[in-house]
Amino acid sequence: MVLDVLYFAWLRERIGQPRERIETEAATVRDLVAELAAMDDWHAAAFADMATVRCAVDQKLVPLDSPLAGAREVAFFPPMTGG
Amino acid sequence: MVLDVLYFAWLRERIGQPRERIETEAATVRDLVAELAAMDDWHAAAFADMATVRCAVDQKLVPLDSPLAGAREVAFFPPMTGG
Amino acid sequence: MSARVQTEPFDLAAELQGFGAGSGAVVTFTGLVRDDSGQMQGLEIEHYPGMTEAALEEYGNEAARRFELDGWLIIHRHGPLKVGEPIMMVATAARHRKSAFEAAEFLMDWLKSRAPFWKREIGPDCTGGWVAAKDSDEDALTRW
Amino acid sequence: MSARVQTEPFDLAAELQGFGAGSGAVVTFTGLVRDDSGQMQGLEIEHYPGMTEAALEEYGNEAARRFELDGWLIIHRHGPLKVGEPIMMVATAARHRKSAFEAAEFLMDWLKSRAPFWKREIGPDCTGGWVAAKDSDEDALTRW
Repeated sequence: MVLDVLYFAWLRERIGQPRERIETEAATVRDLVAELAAMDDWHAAAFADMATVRCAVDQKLVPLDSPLAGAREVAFFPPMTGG
Repeated sequence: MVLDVLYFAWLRERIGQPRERIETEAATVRDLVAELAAMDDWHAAAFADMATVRCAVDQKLVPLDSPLAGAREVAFFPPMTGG
Repeated sequence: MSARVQTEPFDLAAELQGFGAGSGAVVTFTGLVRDDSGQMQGLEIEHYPGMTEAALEEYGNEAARRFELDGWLIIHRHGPLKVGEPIMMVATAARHRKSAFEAAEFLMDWLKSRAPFWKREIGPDCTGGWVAAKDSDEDALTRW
Repeated sequence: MSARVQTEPFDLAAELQGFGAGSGAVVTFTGLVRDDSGQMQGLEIEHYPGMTEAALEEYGNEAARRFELDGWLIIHRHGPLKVGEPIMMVATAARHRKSAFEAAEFLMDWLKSRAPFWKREIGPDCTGGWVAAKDSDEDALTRW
């Protein structure tokens, strides 16, 4: 499956780009994170502390153990600070 | 002692005037109410149900058993409905 | 940090010019004349001149102290008001949203049953009755 | 009943024109850029285009349903903002004050930790760090 993976705030800064297209067979968000973290030091740094990473699949907030089947867009970002 | 007695809302309407000057030796608000209620039918009607009457002495909300010593202005009115 | 009682309408925007400068959170409440029955022309609001201003000032200062406000404003109208017109407003400014919200609710709860205002409904034939105080408004005070 | 995400400032007064018509109670919250350190130039706010608008719309509709609102409005800015500028606002209109207050607080609690915005502080040398999420903001959600 082909996924658009988006990064925001300091995840974007650590990875050095706001988005990338990934070919993956990851079953869950957590599997995808493992693949991404293994790509290079920048990705590894971004995903080093998963307690501070939040995720949205197709623009809905989801837990890290959520399945990826049918997903087209996955976003990673720190806890939100709106308002 | 001479008191300015003020009436608001339906107490004013029942008594037929917004204020009057009263010569009294009443020791408490409740004593004053007894004197006023005895004056005529209009005053009696205004003070018929004291559960719905509130009082301020010198522009401070007070309970009916408050003393009147030193008071100059006493106001009677229904429960407030501001806001 | 001011309280006003007036017959004229007020302009929320103009009142808020510069209000809350330096603060992080501004909360406003505006009360409007509502016609539930479809039969009401408006309200007539009576108040106790002298006591009203002092009471609003006192509640405003009490809110400022309790909730560490950077600013507060209370405006309450009296006289005849048409359906849809604003009756009153409060505004509170504080560092954080929780204080600003709490202070505005505190002020509203006090105004509802401790500020010397009385509302009379004006019906289609220009008559109408005094609005009765609500037990729920009295109860709301117990939380502060 | 609308949510907007924009870089431009907003005018509270203009936004509230006609808002809450027929309602009895209107509550507004405005969040402003606050400089606690005396060293901050402003904030840079990043968001997630597409998801942001959908999330604000969803929270607004949820608030309308829960609190029986007559109207709601959410405006949130992104991009660079100077100290003292408004960041965002919510407005709620309901028959009674309790619903209007609760709905505004509900929306703020959700916006603070569930809407995809991220704040970065701009310091005197134009550098600065991302604002950390507060546990108290996360905790505030548990009451709803």
